[in-house]
Amino acid sequence: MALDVDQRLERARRPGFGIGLLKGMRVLLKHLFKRNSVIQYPDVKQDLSPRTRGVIALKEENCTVCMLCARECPDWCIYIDSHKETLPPKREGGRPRKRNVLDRFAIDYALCMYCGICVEVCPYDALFWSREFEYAEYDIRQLTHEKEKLSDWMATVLPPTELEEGADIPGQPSKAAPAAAAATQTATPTAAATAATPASVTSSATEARPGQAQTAPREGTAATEAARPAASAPDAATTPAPETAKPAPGLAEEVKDQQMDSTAEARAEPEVKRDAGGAVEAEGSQAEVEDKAEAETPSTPESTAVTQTPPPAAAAPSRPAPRIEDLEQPEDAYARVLDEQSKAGSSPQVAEARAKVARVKAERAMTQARAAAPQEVAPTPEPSGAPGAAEPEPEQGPVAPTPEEKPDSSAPQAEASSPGEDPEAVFERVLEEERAKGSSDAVATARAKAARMRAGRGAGSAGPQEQEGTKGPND
Amino acid sequence: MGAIRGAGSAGPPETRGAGSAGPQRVMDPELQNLQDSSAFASEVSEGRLVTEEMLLNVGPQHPATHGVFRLLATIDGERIVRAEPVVGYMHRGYEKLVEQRDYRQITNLISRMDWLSGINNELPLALALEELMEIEVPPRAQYLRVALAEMNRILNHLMFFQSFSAELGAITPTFYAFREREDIQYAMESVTGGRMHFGYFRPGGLKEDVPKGFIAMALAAVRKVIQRLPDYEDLLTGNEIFKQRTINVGVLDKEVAYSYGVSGPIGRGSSIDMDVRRDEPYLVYDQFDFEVCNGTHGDCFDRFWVLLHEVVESAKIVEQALAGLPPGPIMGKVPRVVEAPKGEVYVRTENPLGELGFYLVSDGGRRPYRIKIRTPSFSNVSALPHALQNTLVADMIAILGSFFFVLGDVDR
Amino acid sequence: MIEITLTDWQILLVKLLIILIVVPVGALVGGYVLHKEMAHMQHRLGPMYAGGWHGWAQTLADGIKFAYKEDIIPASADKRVFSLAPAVIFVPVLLLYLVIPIDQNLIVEDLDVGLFFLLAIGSVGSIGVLMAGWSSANKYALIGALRSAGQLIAYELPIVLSAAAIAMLAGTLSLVGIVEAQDWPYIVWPPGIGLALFLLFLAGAMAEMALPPFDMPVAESELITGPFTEYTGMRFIFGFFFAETAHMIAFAAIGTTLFLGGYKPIVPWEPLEVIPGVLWFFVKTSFMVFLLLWVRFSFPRLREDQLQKFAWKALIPLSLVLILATGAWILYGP
Amino acid sequence: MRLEADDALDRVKGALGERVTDAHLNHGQVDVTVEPANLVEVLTILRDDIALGCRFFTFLSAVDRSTFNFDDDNEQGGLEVLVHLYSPEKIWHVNLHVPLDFDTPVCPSITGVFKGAEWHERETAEMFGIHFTDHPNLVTLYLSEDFEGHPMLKSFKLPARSYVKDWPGAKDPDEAAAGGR
Repeated sequence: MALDVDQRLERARRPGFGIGLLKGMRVLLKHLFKRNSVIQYPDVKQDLSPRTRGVIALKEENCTVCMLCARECPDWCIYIDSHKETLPPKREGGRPRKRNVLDRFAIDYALCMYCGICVEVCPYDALFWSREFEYAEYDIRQLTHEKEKLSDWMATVLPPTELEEGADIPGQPSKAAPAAAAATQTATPTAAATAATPASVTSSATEARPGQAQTAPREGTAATEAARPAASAPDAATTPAPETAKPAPGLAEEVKDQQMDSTAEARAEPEVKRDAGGAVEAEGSQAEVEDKAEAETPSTPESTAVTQTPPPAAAAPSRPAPRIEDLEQPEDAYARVLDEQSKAGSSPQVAEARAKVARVKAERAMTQARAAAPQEVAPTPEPSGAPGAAEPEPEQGPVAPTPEEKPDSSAPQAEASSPGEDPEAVFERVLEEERAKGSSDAVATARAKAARMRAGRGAGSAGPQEQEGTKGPND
Repeated sequence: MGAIRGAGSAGPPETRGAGSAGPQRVMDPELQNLQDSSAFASEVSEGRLVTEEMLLNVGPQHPATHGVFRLLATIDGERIVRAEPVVGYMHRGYEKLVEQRDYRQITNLISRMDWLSGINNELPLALALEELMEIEVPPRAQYLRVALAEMNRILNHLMFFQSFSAELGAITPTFYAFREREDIQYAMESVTGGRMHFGYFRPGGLKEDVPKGFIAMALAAVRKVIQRLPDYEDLLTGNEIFKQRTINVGVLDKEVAYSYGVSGPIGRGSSIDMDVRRDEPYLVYDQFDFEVCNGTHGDCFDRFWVLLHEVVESAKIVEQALAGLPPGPIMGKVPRVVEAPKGEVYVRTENPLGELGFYLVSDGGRRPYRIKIRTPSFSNVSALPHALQNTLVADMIAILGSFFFVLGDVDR
Repeated sequence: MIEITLTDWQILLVKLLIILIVVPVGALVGGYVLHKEMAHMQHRLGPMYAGGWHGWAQTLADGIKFAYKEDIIPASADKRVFSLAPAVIFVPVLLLYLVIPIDQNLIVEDLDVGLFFLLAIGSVGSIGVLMAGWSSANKYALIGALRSAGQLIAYELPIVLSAAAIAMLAGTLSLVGIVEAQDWPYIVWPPGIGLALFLLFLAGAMAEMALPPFDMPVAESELITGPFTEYTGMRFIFGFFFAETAHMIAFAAIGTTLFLGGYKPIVPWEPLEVIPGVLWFFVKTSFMVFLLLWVRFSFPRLREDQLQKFAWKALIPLSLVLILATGAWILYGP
Repeated sequence: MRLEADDALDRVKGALGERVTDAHLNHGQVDVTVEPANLVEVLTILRDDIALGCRFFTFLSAVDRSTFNFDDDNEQGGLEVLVHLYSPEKIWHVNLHVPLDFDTPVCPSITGVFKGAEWHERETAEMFGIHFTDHPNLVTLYLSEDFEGHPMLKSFKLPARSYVKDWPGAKDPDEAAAGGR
């Protein structure tokens, strides 16, 4: 072969006699009459891929101030301020609960290197990539986007792309894969938190002793991350699984309280351990645990977003789903937000976009409230306003219960939340729901498919994962 | 004593000393002596033209250096007597920076080292960590890595088609090359989210799987490049003027190339038959059928010719890798926090511009203890004075262009 | 109808005014054509915004932009020479237009020695380039200027010799006379010699104008912009851009006049005679411009020594041979 | 004509004998330790011995092991120069570790053997403060001439990470409740 290459090279080096010049001219002439492929940029815009790293959008209600993004940022360009709020206990004699309130979340895009680590590490799906890129400023200080501006970008976030054929989809969407792998890698039996099925999670929780609080929350993080798209709505992610499974409100209450207590215990231990460089060893475990406690509050982000008033936390402590009558009519929400925005001086486009978002949120909240109303307690996990967020999937039961849960409470849960529904039925149901909500056909189908996929995975993987979980201690 | 003598007195506006106003005379001390001595007078009286050397400061801002690179050329008329490359205008201290960051952050930093081949930069880091941590990478990830790395190689080579031809004065191939690049970049953006800085490889696998439609898009883009290659041959390698400008210009001897560690297309142009992909196959390169092109003369033409044919070979590999893409996971079993165990390893890959090696010293932490980054451009550029000696100013541009270096890679 | 009687001086003044208007406008249009042709050959669109329709006002906008730019004279430059150089480059280009017959009667001055004037004036610009390069106190500018001077000497000869052959065929130095003397088919007649002379003239003209592939004096990737490295604002645009475009159009017109039959119709066919000669001249000149640009975008740049070799070893002997052949054709041909 | 790593190790031991110590395989590459005095000689042998054929000079650098986290607490790391060679024909690698005195690091220049080491040595010299004797032009390569310190030494702290800016991630939510830090 080498000879061949040499021969070709020798031929190429031979002198020509002007023929090459004419050939070159021919190429140019050919192109003169070709239709060219220039995109007239400001007028016509290229359809960028949904993965394009244009700008980072913040879904504020998902942020639990765990500081992971700020700590992992290689450029130190994320600034977070927060304070703690003490909420009154839900029940007489309960302990007061604490939650972190985000005061400031800013990204300095003049420093940002667009690596996407913050988006990757965020355990609660509060950060997303948007493909918008036209935010150049005349003043470098304007490039520091505060949380309001970052939240505005949420309207431009696209849903994640479908994966190429042959991609490993045993249920996990792409992002979950590393986390799941990471989880299985670790030695503790809790590692069986391959996260996707509540069954395995709870079984791992069974194994978790209080002494393991150091590691356990971490696994919990992995689990949450793995289950992200399934549970990306904040309340869905953090509502403990038993709730969905148990019809009796009283019992659910009890479980919650137990949880809360154990949460408080976990918090008592020093968890955040810094290494020399200042990186946090137990990554955000504390915040995670806190967040679970916080999840008890029935504040739905949607209603918060829509009414712009603090949620009536004390009013209905035992009702996770808002009542229909509390909710705003979608059209009202639209009109109100539009009005507010124009008063606030937003540009018409922004105002309209925000209003639309508000309307959609309100619609969804309505749908869910309706669905929840007859069942009194069991809430359908709400889809968030984010296009990228997943749709409800009650059959699967959102994950990430606190690992400190009592074994007895988890046992029935494991049964109850095992995949009961046939994937096809899930498909049909979700499709119906989506249509009812007024999603476009494509979106509805996609979501239904995703739901079917997850249901199928839940059915298929429960067994093996269980096995893995049991294998752990024997080793 | 004609015009050339006057050349010295026409002061360079960009002299090294900031405060030097007025014409500045840069003169070889030997010549100065000669001029003072009576020998000089006799030279002139004998009718022999005494010419004076002139210091030509090419760069740091010069169109031919595509980056901030300075070449101190001592010229005699148009002939280059000596040339000394001066680098460091873009030194960012990567080796120090990586010691302060954990492995995940490094991946994204390293991507920016050689901005034309981001994904190829990430590869040796991932490989070094996998070697130390003994991670097995699933085949799907390996195939995708190969495909993306080769697409990036095509991107890089297309860039040098354009820069080389632009330096020789042919502006048209520039735009054709950018047109071709666009398709590939779009395909890669749909996978990684970035157009140049990909940040896609992770120790143990990939960040995420490729989106639907990527294979078709990538294949179409790569095939388009191959379809259009004859245009480049007509415009450049087949063009008589191009041949005039490149054949037997800037010859780099094989032995010199060895001693300077010149690798990649430039080394192969000097008939160093060396390609890491073939010699020590990493990833799954041993499963693909491709040819390593070697030049025989070590001149500009051979270097460019090798570059041109590597595009064909890369396209072949991309086709094979995407056609044989196995299903499965894209991430091996990796602990949640990447901590390389204690140890040292040197891992090298075939970057588009040559051998990129990472000597990783780990003391078991989340951060590397030390990484020596052996970049191809650094070694290649250090051999420049050899190729530049006794050439003309116009050749200097051709040689600079044919050394295919990226300043970010030289300075790190 | 009002009778206007003008003295000869007044007529000359009007003609000069016309030239002063036509040449810059022509240069602007030429610049636009250059942008557009280059863009489309390179699979681009070129200017699309300025002025609205396909960016027709782009060169005008460029000109205005340059007019607003600061006029910088380097501290160590020879100021008088430095400021004079653009004029020395641009004025001869203007003068070229004086003797080019756009139609049989549309000519500023039909000099008896028109061709001689053309060739003499056409090479004055190089002195300006040399002045610019020398006075800039910049090494790149100096190298560019020296290259330019070398190129002038090497390429003036083939142009002069090929033009001399034409003059021999026409038997006159007057440009109108030359056009009148030409018969269809213009460039292929006398067989072989005509075409060879045309190509010779093209090569020489491109080298003299320093158009790629003979643009070593300005070679932007080597010498930044050669002699014009230090120029800014109006001086840059008059010395470099305007002069380049106007020079190119002028040489296209000269080529048309000498080889393509000037204002005569493409084929000697009765109905075509109705179309005014100006139009024919314009069509032919456009073709020449297109050709020059086409070549310009296709090729890499030669090296200075290769160019000299090409001129002295190939073009000049060839032109001498062609003169002999032309003489033979006149003596023994039909 | 691939040379297997084990064979390569044997050949290195055979050809270099006493000049090198601690020859072993590390991830498929030969690792040897060379005293500075023997460095030039060893490199010449490696390059010229046809059985070895390490003609390709890969890189020269240094490692400052003064803060290395050794298993054995008593072990104290110093400065070492690292040279990597490769044989393109026989396809094997050798890493040469040249331990130097930490306080007065001096190493013979290898530019006589591999001309290409010139830039590598200049870089190493300015980054680690190692003096290469007999180097033809030992001036700074990257840093400005008036730069103080040797950045790649572990004792050199990056200002950007040390005191210019606070780490935004350092703020704990609990602390934030008390009005920031």
